[in-house]
Amino acid sequence: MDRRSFLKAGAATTLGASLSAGMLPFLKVLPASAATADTLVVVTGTTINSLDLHRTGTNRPSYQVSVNCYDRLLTFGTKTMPDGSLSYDYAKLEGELAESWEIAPDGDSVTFKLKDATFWDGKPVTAADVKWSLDRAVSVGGFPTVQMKAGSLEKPEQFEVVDAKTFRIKFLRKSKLTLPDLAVPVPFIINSTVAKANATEKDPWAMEYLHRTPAGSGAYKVERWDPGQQLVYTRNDAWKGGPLPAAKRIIMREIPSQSTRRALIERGDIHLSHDIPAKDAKELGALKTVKVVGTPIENCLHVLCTNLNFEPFKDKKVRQAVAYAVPYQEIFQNAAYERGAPMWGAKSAEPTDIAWPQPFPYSTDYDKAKELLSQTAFKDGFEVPLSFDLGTAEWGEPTALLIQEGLAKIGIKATIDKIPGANWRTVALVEKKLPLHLDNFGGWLNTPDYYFFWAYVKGNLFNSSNYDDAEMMQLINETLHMPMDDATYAPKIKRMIAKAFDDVPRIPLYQPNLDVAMRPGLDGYEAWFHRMVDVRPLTFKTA
Amino acid sequence: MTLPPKVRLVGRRLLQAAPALAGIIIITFVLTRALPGDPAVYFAGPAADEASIAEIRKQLGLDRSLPVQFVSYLRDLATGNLGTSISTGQPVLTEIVTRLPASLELTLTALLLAIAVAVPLGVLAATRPDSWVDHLCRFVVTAGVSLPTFFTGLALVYLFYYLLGWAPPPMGRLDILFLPPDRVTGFYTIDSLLAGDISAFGSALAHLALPAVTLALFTLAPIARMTRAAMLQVLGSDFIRTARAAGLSRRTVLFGYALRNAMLPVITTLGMVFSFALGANVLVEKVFAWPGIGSYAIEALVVSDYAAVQGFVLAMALLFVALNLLIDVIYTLVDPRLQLEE
Amino acid sequence: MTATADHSAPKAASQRNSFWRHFRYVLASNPVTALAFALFLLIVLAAVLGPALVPYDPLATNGARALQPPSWQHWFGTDHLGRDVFSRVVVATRLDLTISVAAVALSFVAGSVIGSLAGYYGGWTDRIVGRGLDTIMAFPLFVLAMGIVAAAGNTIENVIYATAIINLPFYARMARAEVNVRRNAGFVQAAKLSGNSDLRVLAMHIFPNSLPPMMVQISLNMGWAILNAAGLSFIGLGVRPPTPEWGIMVAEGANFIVSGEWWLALFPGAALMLAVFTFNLLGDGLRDLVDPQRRT
Amino acid sequence: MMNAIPLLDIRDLTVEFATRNGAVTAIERVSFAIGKGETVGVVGESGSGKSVTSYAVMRILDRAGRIAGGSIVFGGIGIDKAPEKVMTELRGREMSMVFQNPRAALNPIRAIGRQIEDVLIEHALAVRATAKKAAIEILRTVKIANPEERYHAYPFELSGGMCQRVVIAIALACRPQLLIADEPTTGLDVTTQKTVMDLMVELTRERGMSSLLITHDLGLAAAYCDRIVVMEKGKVVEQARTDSLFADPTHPYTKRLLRATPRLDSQIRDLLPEPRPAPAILPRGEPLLEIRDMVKEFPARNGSAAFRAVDGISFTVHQGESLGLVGESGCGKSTTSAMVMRLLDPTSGAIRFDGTDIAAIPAGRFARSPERGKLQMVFQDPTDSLNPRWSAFDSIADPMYRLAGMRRAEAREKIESLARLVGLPIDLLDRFPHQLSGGQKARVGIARAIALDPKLLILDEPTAALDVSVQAVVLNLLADLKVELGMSYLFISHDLNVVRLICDRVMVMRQGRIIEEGETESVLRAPADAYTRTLLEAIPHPPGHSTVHARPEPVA
Repeated sequence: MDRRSFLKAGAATTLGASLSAGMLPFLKVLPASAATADTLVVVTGTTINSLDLHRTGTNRPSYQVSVNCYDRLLTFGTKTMPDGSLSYDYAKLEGELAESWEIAPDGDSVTFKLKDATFWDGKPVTAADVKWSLDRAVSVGGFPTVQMKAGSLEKPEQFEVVDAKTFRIKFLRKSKLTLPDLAVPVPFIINSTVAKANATEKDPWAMEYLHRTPAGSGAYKVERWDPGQQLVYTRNDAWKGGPLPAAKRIIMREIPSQSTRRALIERGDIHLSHDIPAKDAKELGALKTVKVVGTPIENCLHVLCTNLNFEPFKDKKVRQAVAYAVPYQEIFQNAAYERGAPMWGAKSAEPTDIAWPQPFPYSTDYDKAKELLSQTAFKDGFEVPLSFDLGTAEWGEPTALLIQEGLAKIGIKATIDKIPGANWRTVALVEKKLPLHLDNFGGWLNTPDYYFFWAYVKGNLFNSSNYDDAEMMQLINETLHMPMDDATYAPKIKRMIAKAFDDVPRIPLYQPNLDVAMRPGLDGYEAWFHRMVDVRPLTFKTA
Repeated sequence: MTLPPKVRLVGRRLLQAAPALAGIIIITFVLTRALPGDPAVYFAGPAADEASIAEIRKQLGLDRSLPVQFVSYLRDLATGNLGTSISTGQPVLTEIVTRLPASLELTLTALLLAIAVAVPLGVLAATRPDSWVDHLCRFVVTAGVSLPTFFTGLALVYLFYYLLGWAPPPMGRLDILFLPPDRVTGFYTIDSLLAGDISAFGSALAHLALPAVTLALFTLAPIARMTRAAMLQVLGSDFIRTARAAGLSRRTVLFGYALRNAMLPVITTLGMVFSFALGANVLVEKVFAWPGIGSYAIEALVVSDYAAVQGFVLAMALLFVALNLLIDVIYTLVDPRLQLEE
Repeated sequence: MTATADHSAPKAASQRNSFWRHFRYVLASNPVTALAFALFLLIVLAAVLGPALVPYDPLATNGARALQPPSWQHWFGTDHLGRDVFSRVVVATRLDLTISVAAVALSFVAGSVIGSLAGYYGGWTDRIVGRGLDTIMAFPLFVLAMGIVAAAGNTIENVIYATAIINLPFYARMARAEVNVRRNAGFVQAAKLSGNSDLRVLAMHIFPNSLPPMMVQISLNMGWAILNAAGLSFIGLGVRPPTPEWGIMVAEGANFIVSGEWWLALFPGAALMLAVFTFNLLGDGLRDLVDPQRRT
Repeated sequence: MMNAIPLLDIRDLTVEFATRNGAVTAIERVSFAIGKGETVGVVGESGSGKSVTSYAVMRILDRAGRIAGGSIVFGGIGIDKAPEKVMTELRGREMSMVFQNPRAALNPIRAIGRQIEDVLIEHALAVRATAKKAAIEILRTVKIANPEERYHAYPFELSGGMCQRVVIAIALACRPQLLIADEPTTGLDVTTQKTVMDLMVELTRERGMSSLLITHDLGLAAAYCDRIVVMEKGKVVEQARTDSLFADPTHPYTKRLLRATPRLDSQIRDLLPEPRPAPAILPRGEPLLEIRDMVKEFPARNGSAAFRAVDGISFTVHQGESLGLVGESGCGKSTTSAMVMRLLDPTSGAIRFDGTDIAAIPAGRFARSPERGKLQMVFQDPTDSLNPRWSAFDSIADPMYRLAGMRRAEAREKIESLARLVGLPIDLLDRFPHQLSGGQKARVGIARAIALDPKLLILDEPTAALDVSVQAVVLNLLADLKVELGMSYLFISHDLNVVRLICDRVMVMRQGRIIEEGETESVLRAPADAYTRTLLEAIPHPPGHSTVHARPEPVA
């Protein structure tokens, strides 16, 4: 065996087998780490900027800390998808810190019995901790408070400590969203003793302390955090929230370069690469050495948004014309690499069921588009900037280019405008001043009304179309808290969807996948609505 | 040869740097305020409403007029408070202190590498002007500087990591399973040696290799060019003729006399090259996931992270001032004439 | 002091003639420079005629032919939208050249004026200009360019301005140095005696004589300007898609390297390198051309 | 008369340089020899190949140069083809060299003592431990005061003369048999020149060394050499013992050279190969330029004290007069000329020119003043004073366009007549400076200066950069022009011999002050000031008087 093949063989076999000539000493540690699957390495392309979800400025990738290091009262169950992969189950609520829960007979409150769980410092988890944590979530303002509000959890007065292990939430209104909203990453339970000890007058919620130092009861503790580089989790052996995780240590590594991430998983140097581009998912899926799990993201759509504040799009016919001029198939092929679900070409203009998302009754038909356009004041076409978020350029750019080409065929001249991620929120969502843009909103709580609430109600953040319709508004208000088994629910939802079909302020392109690549020996991966890696169930079996 | 003139010289350089520093502070402030995107919106997070954004804007002091913001910025600066970075949630000062050594280790290694290759190349070319050796040297170094660093980096990663498997994965400064050595200098190669951890040293070195080569390729050309030009000029000067006429050996003439004199302009160039290298660093760090200050700056800029961008630029400016000072000092040590100038 | 210099008897040819002879000599004696001039012609040709010559519309997508490796139909293959990479690479020449020419021209003009004035008048003018340039130079230049484009807005014009600003100190310093050494030259004093005002002396006598070394700088900077624009595109600033531009093509192609579609990044990268390479070599060649010591 | 075996024997030495136009012969079949203890001078104008000869002997020609033929035998060893290793041992050890421009000839960043040590150690005459002592000893031999301290000095800390002593020290450190001195005094002030030459001669004599002195200055060669070899255009045209050469030059070139070299008693016309009547003498008219108490002080900067370059001088130039201003470098003569020229503002004092106080007009605005055209200047270095990108025509025309408001067509005629006046062929007008010879460039400079019929011309060492034969012609031209155009001259020079040829009156300047002033003849004949006397004595003169060409042929 010559040196080269020796190195190659070494590289092929095991974890972290990154052997260069200069790295030979590394061989010494290799066998130990290879024999057990104690340590798992996960890479992402994004940066964690805080260990406290409640803090202002905490970004999305940081939510994983809430998932992995903290417990909530409730969590969602697991279901097996048709392809055999695992996903969370919106329909099945389970206790995480709650042993059991019970809705009061009058339906005005819910009472939780807490498990005999302890925080990392050994102190038992009490109802007081729960109250302090939920109080915090509804009081700190910003995103956590808004998200709590979506579940009708708005005031500290709603939360009541019954005894050390019993906790009650009083409902403001009856809403089907309240209990699921307790299972999202926001209402996580904090060790209030530790937090209070580190709170100050200016900082009553211990934001500065928890920002860097989590204090929870979750399955993993943070061993070290090198911002911008890595987050290292170590297992909490006393975890009560669920079955004890297999891996003792998990390293979350941040690798900005997408091709590096691909190379790493392809060469087997890491265990899991999270949220990989569609193209990689398609290609890696064909390899034997990599397992790719793709799950359509529930309640999420990649859409082309027209902005009704701008002249050409005030006219519904123009919007419909645009919807007919989108080359859906090409986009699905060249931007989504056929990962996800098509959202075009429905046969009927009326929805047949209340499934959401579901295909819209449009397909690529330039003649029809031209005809529609010719019925408007803009029959000679017009010019419009087509914007997308640079942060989503992966699919956004090819999509925008293809749309640009399609629109050109009916005389609409679109100029492409890439907007840096920092800017995007401001101009697209807050100021809502982009005439035509791509959007990828997905609702955490998996009901159509929830999606419509955010995306079709005037003034709400994700309604970047400035869509404003009285009937739609009323339908959303009526259905938002209504139980799904209510008899009037389905017809109202159908009406909502039909209106969305007809008015098309948002033109769906496809439902995206959340694609994850992993070593074939890795099991237990579960897809979540929050699109974070839940590292707790991951196990890796060495050959 | 007394110390005071040199001390004065150093003092004067410091004074000269002061207006530039003031300029930097102002430009940085203006530039960062002009960045698009509203940090308040960013801070407010997804799903925040108008009221909470306004509240956060007030909290950040962004509702006040620019001059007022500038004054409070200056006050913060004076107390060493550079603010908190949005993107990593850390105090900017901490970020810079932890990341700067990474960038410096990479840049300095690359520079040393470049010097080690470029100076001999330059000397070689200068001793045989217009020969094929000269043309070859020129061709090679020009090719090096013509390659966009991001492209070179990607190509090297593809070749040495992905295809050949010789290099470690391009993910930072150490292999995943190693813990960083105790911080003394912040340079992993040095710290690991100080800690006596040979395997960590090997890993640090291996991780350093590709990015350093990428950067070195880019900085080869200016150094080699300057060496060649300076050598040519010195070799043509009178005192070299004197040295030859006095029967000094070729070795002594070339290295003892010519090279030492030729190093003076090269040293000056090094300051410039260092600046270039730090700029190129930004892209190299991005490619190699190197946890340095350059990649930090890109991220900060993209998310309009005022405090981080400001802190980064200020740190850079201070670094350059310090570096130029260092170069001046070296220059003064090497060139006795400097004391009398001006 | 070589004996050849002593022998340079005046020749009766006009300067123009002697220039071309010298030019031919430089090309003949240095094959690398000859290559550079040839490449330069090629690049200019591509920039001028490229869009008319390419086999495909560089913007036309073709989903059915996406990511095809190089073949006879598509010399450089096709990209993820089925666009012809060869056509895009050739057409991009014009934009890249425009950006760098405009940026370099701007910084040359502004830098020369500022630097010449500082070099000629010295004193406070010089000090203020010097400190101003120091300020610019104290930034890592690429980062400054990033900042300017990010702050001023993501347009090609701003890329040009940013590149011009970061190049400015080089010209200003060079012009300053070149003017400064000639400030007290005999012919400058003679020009003053001939009744030329200071500004006129500067513009007509000193500055033209400072041009040759600055021409070299221009050429070297052209390469750098291209790299700079490409670097900005690489991190997503500047050029808008679908406009073909080398940097952005490399950036896009970079993600395809590992998946085996190497042609996406390689060809624009090679074109980029070739252009920068050409300008750098050209700079060296120009240096040979204008260096009076080599002109005997 | 020559020793049986010469120390250095050069036979038919031919050196070629590779250029783009093929090989150019720099020297051709040069033969001469140097006996033991003999001092031989090689004299010639620029381009004569004298330096190339010496480099060939040392084998330190540029890469482009090569010995194409002939032989060089040194101490019985043929060195024209000796390997570099042998040469390295010979150089410094057996034969060494002293160069012009001593400051540049020393490594600027190495202490001078160390530079001497390097040579000693290289030639195994000392080891590290003993080298310092030996170096200091050598510094003492070349009469450097405080050698222990100077050992640590850098070249920039020493004066030009001191540097040349160090160069000599390096050359003589290993007690070689042959010393080649290549224009060793060019660039040094006359007084320094003399001490350096005296030192060199003393040391070589003392040690019984042979030496080869390469110079353009016949006077210098005459003063120090036993024999003189005259070279022209790469060939030896004549060689003879010094006294016989001056007494009886045989080659026409030698004769011309001898004539053109100013002597103590030569008149301006004597310098020309053909006799011409002496120029007319203009009557001294009204005062044209009056300088009163002119001071120029350069302000203190960064620690160095304020410096008075010109310290309250007063003088007058009358119409039709030539006034000489003589002094060594740094005496303030250039600053004076710049102020008179109104290129520089004086700190205080008055400058009255043609009845107006021109000191009142700031230098910056004087360019547009009507007085500008009346006050012109011919510069020291004809190459430096011509814009390299402008043709001769444009250079001469510039003042006409700017000050007289002429158009190109009008100027043409005037320029052609100017060209005729200064003896510049009309067809050269379209050439650029690098296509002109030194003399031609000087003529362009003069034509430009007189283009507007100035009243006062400042001549700032107008011939310092020219060969003697060209200098002779230019000096005569200037003398003629003065009469023809009725100009006054302020002639600035370090060379009293030249000043004497042109000027009616002379001033001697030292450290910013005028220390002596008077009629030229009387000042030169009976200097009142000691410094003037030193200056005069330091100038080497060729033997004999000006009438060489008229003397009957003496017997050899």
